[in-house]
Amino acid sequence: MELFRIGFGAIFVYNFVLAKFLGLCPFIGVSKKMSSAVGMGLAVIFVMTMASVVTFLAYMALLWIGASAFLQIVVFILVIASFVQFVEMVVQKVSPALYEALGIFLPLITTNCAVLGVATLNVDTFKIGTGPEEWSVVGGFFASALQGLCGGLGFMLAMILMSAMREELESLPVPKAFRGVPVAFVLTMGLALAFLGFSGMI
Amino acid sequence: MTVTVSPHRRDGDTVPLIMWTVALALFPAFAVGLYVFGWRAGYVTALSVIFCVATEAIIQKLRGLRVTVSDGSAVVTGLLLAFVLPATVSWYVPLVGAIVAIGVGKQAFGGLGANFFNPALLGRAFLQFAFPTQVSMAKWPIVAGVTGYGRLACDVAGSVDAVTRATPMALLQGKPGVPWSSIVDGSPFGPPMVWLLPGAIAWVLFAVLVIGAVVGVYVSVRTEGRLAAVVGIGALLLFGVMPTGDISFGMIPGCIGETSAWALLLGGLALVYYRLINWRLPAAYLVTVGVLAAFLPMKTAGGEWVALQWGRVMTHVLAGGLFLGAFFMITDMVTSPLTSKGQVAFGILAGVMVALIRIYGGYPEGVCYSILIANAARPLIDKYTRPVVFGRRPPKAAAA
Amino acid sequence: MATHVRKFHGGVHPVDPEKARTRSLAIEDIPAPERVVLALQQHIGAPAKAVVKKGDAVKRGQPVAEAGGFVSVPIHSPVSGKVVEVGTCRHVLGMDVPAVVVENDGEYTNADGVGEAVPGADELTPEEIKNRIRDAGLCGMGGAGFPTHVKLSPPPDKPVDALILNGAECEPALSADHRVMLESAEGVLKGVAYLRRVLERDGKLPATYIGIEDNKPDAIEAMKHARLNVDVECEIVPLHVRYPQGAEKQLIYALLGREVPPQSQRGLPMDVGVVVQNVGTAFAVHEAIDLGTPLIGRVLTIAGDAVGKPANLRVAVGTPVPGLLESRDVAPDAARVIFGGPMMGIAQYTSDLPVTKTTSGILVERGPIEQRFDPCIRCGRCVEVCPMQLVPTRLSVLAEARMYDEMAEWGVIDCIECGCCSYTCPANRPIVHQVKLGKWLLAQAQKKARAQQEKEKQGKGGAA
Amino acid sequence: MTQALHLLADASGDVPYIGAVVVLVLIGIFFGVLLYVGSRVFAVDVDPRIDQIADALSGANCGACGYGGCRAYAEAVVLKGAATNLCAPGGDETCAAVAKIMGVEAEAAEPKVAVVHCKGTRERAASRGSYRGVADCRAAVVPGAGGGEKVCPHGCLGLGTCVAACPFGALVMGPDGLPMVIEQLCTGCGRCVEACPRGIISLHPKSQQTFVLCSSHLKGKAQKEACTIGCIGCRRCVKACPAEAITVTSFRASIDDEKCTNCGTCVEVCPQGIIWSFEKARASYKKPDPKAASACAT
Repeated sequence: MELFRIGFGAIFVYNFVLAKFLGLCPFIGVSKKMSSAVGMGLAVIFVMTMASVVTFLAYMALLWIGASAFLQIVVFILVIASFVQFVEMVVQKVSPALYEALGIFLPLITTNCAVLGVATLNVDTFKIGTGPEEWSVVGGFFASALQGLCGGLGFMLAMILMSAMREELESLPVPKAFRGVPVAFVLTMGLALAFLGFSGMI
Repeated sequence: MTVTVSPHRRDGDTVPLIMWTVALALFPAFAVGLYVFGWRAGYVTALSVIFCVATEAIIQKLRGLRVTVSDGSAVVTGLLLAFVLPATVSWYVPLVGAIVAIGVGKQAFGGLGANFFNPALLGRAFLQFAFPTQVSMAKWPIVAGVTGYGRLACDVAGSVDAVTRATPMALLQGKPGVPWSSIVDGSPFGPPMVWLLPGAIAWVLFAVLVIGAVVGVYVSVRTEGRLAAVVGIGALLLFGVMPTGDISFGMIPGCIGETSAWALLLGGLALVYYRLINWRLPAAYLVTVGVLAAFLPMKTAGGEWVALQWGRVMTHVLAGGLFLGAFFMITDMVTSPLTSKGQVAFGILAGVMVALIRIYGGYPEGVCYSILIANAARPLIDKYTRPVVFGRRPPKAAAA
Repeated sequence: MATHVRKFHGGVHPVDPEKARTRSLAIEDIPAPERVVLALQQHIGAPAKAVVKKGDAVKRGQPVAEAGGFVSVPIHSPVSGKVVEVGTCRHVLGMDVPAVVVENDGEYTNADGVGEAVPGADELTPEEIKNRIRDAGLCGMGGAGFPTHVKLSPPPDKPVDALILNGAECEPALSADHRVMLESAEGVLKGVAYLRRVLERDGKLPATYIGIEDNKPDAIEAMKHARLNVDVECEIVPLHVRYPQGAEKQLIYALLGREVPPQSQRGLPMDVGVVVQNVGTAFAVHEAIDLGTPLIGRVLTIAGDAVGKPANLRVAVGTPVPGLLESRDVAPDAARVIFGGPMMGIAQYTSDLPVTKTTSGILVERGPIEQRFDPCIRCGRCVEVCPMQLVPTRLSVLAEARMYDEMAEWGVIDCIECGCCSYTCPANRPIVHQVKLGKWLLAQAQKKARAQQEKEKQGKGGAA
Repeated sequence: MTQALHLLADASGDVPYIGAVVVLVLIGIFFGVLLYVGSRVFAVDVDPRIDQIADALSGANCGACGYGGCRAYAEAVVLKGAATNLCAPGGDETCAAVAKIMGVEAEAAEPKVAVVHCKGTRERAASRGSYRGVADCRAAVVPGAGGGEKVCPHGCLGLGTCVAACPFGALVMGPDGLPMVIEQLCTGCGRCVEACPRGIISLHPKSQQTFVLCSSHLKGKAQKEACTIGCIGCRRCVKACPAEAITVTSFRASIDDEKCTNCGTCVEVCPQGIIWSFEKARASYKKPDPKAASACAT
């Protein structure tokens, strides 16, 4: 049940894009076409899950050696950045088409605040080693991975909804001043307002 | 000679005709609103309509476009926006709502036909965020001279002297049922109209209604018309199925246009007849909410799980804004899917959201958000329910 | 046997006060005018090639042009007289096509064999009947004008087991087919008998259906009555009144439940084993074989709200239309001349065109349609009525945004241009026109691509 | 190792940053190695010149080069050996830059401008009726749309498809119903040429000043009925031209830009007044505004 709450919450209630407004850059940038939105979504799911795992391990290591909280963000950034670099190289080699489609946004996942967001959120929520609502280390590990995975899924859900709308938007007589990114933000506003409906659930 | 390209005939229906018909179909609900909430309901509605029309006209003027407020679409948006506001709001609430609804929700996308979200609901959701105390569901003036609480006592300046009472939906939140005595005097649910008559006559009349509905549908299918079916089914629903009582007729606290399910159904039937809405969409929406309200278990304050209570189902379906949403909001042509299949999926999705939000969510009322979420998924639904071109279908097994 | 009549998807019921006026008007024979203008492109396919020169004498029924290929038919002179010009005339689609102008000497001297029954008509082989039909210049008389003999030549891998006679006449206002069925029912059935013989395969005649919309009970009755006198095994099926019941694909589906693949897959009725012919064509087959008369005249309806005296006329092919309209009491404020029916007909800048083999009607109307249109409100009515189950609103919105390439993705090629979408559109959107534009642009792009390819191929060949 | 780390962390005591430094250095080294190995294992070769050329191009993505956008053209130049002077909006500078990247001499390309070869205004060209359809020239000529209001089957339809097609705003619809080219803005990309269903727009070198402003192939009498200013193919200009630059094919004169010396003889002899010299027209016309369109210099 607890795991269901984490998953449902990360996808809908605390949706990284629509409730926390993290990761808006790739969200606006790559949601013009459904195909690239799905690609980006998959990439984010992968990176967020893996980043959750990797940062969890890094955090455990920090805890273990006793140099804890104040190193947290520095280490997380370092780990995530290196990891994304690595993913980018793999993608470029394995799927040049996906690499082309993602363009600048794959390296930008590095600075996607949603990824760092999920890492810090994991630490904050599961409070391993501190706080009253203590999770076991193993439980925390899986919960972190799940939160990363579902955070990515929520991101992808928002991307898919957005890209379906924006594909139609192409053919609509949007005023010149609103064309492109501005109207995408208006759409994001609508989506975020709609997702307010989920608040209070779980 | 003049050259036009085929077809050289049109059926004569126009966009203004459609919009004004919708506006007219909202009238029964508006009349109930006026009766229950007094003339301030009219004041808020008028403000909302004027602000919406003015916003549209100003934006079109600024953009150097043809001003098309006479097509009635801004009027409908204004009416709907007012209908989801309580009668007590200050004058600037409909103003802000109109600017968001028309300016952001509609004109930013390119005007009529281009918006993704129902403008009135987008405005409503924004107001919920901006003026929670004014539009929140927790406290409404009750006004029901009709039910013995005395007439509405709030003036134009917006000061509310009336006794305030919670709406049914607010009372229902987190509870398995509503303590009706705190809201209405009499019985909240009465039997359908025909059953108010003495036994034998009621049976006969009910039988007549059922037969009428069946005959109406049959005639409509045969003649490819709609009138017979709408009249038949409509009479059955209005007189033989819809409960009487304060809930159904709207003598309860709530927003201006949402209280009377009976009046809304009447307007909705008119829309079905004029083929402005597809009956499947409201049906899918209402049925989904009803079914989920019956079967979704909920945790009471006492910690026990309950499900399946008839009164709860009735309250969910009739007491909130569901009927307004089902017949006038979710069916908005621009923001609903194109095909029947898509509309059913759309209705079910929105229905599920209503139930989830009301039963498990943080808001007492879920109609607004449920429709906005369904609106957001609409392009996706359209994409996957696109009809298959005639002749391109996979070959069927040879008919016997 | 067709056990019941299916409803095809979509369709509309256009308002049609005109048909009530024209259906009861008996066909009038109109003598050929002093000059006939014989366009050499009256059918789909390669234009016919003129075989006469200026000054040549021609007889009635003599070919003035020969077929320009397999998918082509000859053109015959409906009068005897002298060729006064080999020039051009305006085609109904808007371009100029070559034409032969013949001056009528008023004698109507028949060419050899014209006016006499083909000897031994009962013994003719299918191949001989087909040649006869081709030499008589027959093409579909319903609208498009596809050469009849081509339709009757299915390739061996596409066996045809059904022949459908199209008497639906679903276009509003027109009654030409209706009158032909009423007045010449036996001739139509005799033509059907020949068509059946052409399609005989392994000793089996095709199952034959005559589909007639059930708002023409008198025509159904007349055909049933004629069947008592003519020995043709066929079923006369009343069809739902619903436009476009007469569209080939929809008609086949209504009668047989078979779905012809759409245009994008180059689907033809013969792909599902069906040949569809118009009743007028069947009558012309009868005339060509039993009377020896090639296709030199046809029945058409003159109607429209600006026509004081509507009529069904039998006129010579090549008759200039202005002459026909003279005696029809046309209102001076007429604003439009439409060749064909109100739903799919083609409006012209002038009425100065000759009647062709495919002219089923001429409408003269008053006020033009409002040109201004509103944005699409996504009401979905066009999706509901589209008999091809396309999404016309999408096509229209894409066209308005000048995103013509995307229109191909949404099946613009499959559109049959029946006009139901525009008819029902509350925003008055010119969907059919936008579709026509989309198709045309696509065709242009393909042509260009093909030329490019050929150029590259040549370039490579030259290098090698 | 871990023991050592623990000791370090403990030993640093009051100065915990030493441990932090060490930890970060170690993580850094680990990922540094990982990335180095990764870059070797997953190396992908991309010709750097593609990026250089794409940067050098105008970035208008106008397609004038015949490729699907600037990047596609850059790839074509590097990978398929496409010509280096195809970027019309970029002009000489860009072409030179591209050529330099590719290491070849810049091929000179004289800038071109679009010229509308029709002067059939509403007053001059006879009309057959009125058109009520989609406002696009191509829509007016699709089969079934009647083929344009004008009697002349080659005249400008005046519905502005070329104006909409121009990515540079160099075409405007004039008050006479004919499009005008604003020479200063025209880059010679040829989009309008492609868009015009009547084929009456063509590109000419900027220096060319003399044009036959009619595209009609109608014969003498028919032409005179259709338009008061149409070319009737009388061949007077052919005879008069000292440079033998004019030819008449199917009743329409055309000027060979390469041979033409812009001497203006043909302009004087044309009985229909359909050969125009832009230079002379410009000289006799006092421009109130330097941006005035050249084609409207009447």
